Amino acid sequence: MTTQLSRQELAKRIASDIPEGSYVNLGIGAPTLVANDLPEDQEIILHTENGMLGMGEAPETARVDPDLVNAGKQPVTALAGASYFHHADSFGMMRGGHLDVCVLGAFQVAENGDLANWSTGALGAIPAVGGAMDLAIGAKHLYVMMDLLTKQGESKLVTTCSYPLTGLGCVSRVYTDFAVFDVTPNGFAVRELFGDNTVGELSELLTLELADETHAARA
Amino acid sequence: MTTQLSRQELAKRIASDIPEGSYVNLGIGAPTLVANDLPEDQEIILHTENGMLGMGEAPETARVDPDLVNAGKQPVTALAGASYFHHADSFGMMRGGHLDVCVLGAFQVAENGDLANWSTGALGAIPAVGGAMDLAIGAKHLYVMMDLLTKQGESKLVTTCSYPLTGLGCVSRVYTDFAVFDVTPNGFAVRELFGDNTVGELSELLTLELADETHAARA
Amino acid sequence: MIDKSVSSVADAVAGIPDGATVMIGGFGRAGQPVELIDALIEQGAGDLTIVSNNAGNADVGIAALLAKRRVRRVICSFPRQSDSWVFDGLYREGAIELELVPQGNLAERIRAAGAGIGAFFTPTGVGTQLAEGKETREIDGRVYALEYPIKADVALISAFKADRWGNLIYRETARNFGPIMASAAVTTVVQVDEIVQLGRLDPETVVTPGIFVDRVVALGERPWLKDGVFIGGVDLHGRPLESAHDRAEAEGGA
Amino acid sequence: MIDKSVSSVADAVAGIPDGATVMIGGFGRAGQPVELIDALIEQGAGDLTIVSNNAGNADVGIAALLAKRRVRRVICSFPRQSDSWVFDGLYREGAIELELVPQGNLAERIRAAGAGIGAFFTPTGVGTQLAEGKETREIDGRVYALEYPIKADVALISAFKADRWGNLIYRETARNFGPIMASAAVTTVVQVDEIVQLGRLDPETVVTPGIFVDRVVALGERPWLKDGVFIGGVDLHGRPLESAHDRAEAEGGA
Repeated sequence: MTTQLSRQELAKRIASDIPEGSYVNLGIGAPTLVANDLPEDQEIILHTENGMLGMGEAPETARVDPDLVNAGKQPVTALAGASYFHHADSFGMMRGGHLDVCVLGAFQVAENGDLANWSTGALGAIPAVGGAMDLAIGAKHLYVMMDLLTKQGESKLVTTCSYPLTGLGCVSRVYTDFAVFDVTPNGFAVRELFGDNTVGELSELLTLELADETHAARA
Repeated sequence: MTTQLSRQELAKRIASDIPEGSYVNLGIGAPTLVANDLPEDQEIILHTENGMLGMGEAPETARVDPDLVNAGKQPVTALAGASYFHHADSFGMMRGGHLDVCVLGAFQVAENGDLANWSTGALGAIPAVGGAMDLAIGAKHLYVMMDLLTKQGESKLVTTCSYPLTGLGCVSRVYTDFAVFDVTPNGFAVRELFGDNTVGELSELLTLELADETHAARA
Repeated sequence: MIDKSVSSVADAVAGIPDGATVMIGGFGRAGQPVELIDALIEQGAGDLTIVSNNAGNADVGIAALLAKRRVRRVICSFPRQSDSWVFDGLYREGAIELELVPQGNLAERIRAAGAGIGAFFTPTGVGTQLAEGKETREIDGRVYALEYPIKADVALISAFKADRWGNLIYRETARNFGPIMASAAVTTVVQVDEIVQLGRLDPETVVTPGIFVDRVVALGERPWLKDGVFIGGVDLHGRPLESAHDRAEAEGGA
Repeated sequence: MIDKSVSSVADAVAGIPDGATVMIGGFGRAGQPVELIDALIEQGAGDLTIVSNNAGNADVGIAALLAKRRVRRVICSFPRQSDSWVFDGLYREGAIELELVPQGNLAERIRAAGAGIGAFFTPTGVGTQLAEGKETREIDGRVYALEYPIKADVALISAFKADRWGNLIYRETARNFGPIMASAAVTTVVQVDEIVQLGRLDPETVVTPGIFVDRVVALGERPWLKDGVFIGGVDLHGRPLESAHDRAEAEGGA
């Protein structure tokens, strides 16, 4: 079991799962890579929680506009068809369940869909949450994009999160470098394996029971 | 005791109490007359709860705009400096206490400032409330404009309202054809008498204890 | 390509099932989606719950829908008007249920549904018949009543212009309930004068972002505008002031 | 005549007392009322509670206010940033209190204050440390936590243009917290590029009606615009890209 997708490959994989016409929020960090791989011949509308729908790519340096930034405070552009709104309206849009997909990074995802991605719980660290908890509950489908293992080789898919929670039972699907997992009422199900990985090997690696739904996903 | 102001005179009296720069909502019916007497050389901004600040007077017939109406669904115009907003924002503006003055009609006002103006409580009547309850609690100062007596000669200033309530303890002042009354922690106080009316006579007429604050108001 | 435009009012209201909760925008005539209501009548859905500020005037719009006995229940703030005889008759007959809600609570409950708020404490109505039985609480010295969101299966609204992504702008006080109802319904259907090219609506001035909109139908410029400029010459219902006689009557009635 | 314009930032922030709760708009640099914050520092008020999305960057704006130890307490969603060393130091030292609020709850609590809502049930944060001790309730199968409004004595915000009635329009994502903070403060102070003649702002496009605004100060056109048209040539902080060297650095850092 050796196959691991790169971040770029994984971003492309996620992009291919987002249907045309979707309203999508891409979290800060790796998830922003997904934007680059959205098919150019399809219209997918990006939301940024600081008050915009129809976000476009980064401008060239000489065209940076300090008034036009994304949630990561990086310069962006506006597509034809964009709209601006204030923070209460923007988070109402999320909380009200109007976004189709949100893609976030994570420290851990639990079998019941609990998400931990805002704090490592380290003593003395300055806490900061931003929109993480709102994003966690703010879309019809919450996709997590993350490495399957920590740098120390520990599984980030867990029975119960040990890190402070961001949201309860909110994750729909987890895209990792080894495989794609769905969160089901019975725990994690492998939806898709990359390369030569197998469900059995993954189950052993993660010490988690994994349902095999790779067949269903292909059907 | 014979002096009674006409509706027009009373409207003028109310208008003279509204300082320049005030944000004002004039309720449906007699209170709309106040608009005609606002001093032309002063700027007072009228709110209509169906979504506008900076409401102007009625247009001439050929310039009626079906998209531009007041809360009474009558045609109006927009002044330079006007703005439009949706119903949730408009009632948020009221509920949040941003209007300075609201002038409403009433069936009854009680000593504690309770207002009854939305329903006679008649059996079998079709109930309808509109914005009455929102207006009752939706301004820093709620002024009531009404005849002091019913057609049957009963006092509309009462110890306790017998009609269904619109709002609790919300009335600041009552402008009537006989006198102006303030609602105080100790009940009604006469703020201003019209013509040859006296506090004693009014108290007898209404069978209510009335404080005499006519001196204070003049000071 | 995203294209939310549909070519007819019939397509716009297709699929609304019996028993649906339908929000209908407008405050009096302003912003009332008259053509969509007519299409809903034609479409035939019944046993409806209608959420709207009023409960119909004369024999048109919501009143016509009520007259066909398609409506089981009305949630509104002001059903009783000088010409609300259709609602009045049904109500007296016991043939229609009414939930009467103060206008600002109605607006806030619709907004709460769109914004994912579970419930909220409002000062409006406290101590009155309309808050009887509701949970109350004193917060910071003031008493509030707890109110719950009003969601809908479908919203029928009228806006001024749209683009194919469903972004909307409104006109004057016809904006009223449109933006909040658009956010509170599973399916939002909009009638507009014109569907303009994508990018023609200034992103600063879009009032309802397209995310809240599902279907848009263009009906042509409203009669009191010409090439986007107000020309007037109509009464409050948008009917032309055709003759001097009409004008005199309208003046008498104003 | 109503005229909310004041002629200097000093006049704009005059009278803010020690102990005041001050909302400060902006999300990062976008919409941050930098000049008003500088004037507040100059003005001298202390023991402040600051409500803002962030808690300052580098040594400017909110960070400079914190560095002068004028702030007792911060209510925000995201204090920790790569360059938030001023806040970080004070926090570690125990010299500043922090109330950490999820960004959407922060926005909704500010909006609730402006709209007269006593409290509301939100799903955000439920089951997390940030909702510990809060009242929760299951409504319609979902669990919500009860959140209260955040009011302020003063709001300092940055908008694009105003008129003398205080009507405001914003620019792009610099709108962010401006409209809701304007509604939640007793006194709202606004810096804009330009105060235009009354009637020049289209009533359809006014975002913050003047009723929410008390003082407006005009500071001239922002450097990345010329005669109202975007020209660029600045970095994210609005500083000119003066040399090819700067440009290369900015590119490297983007």
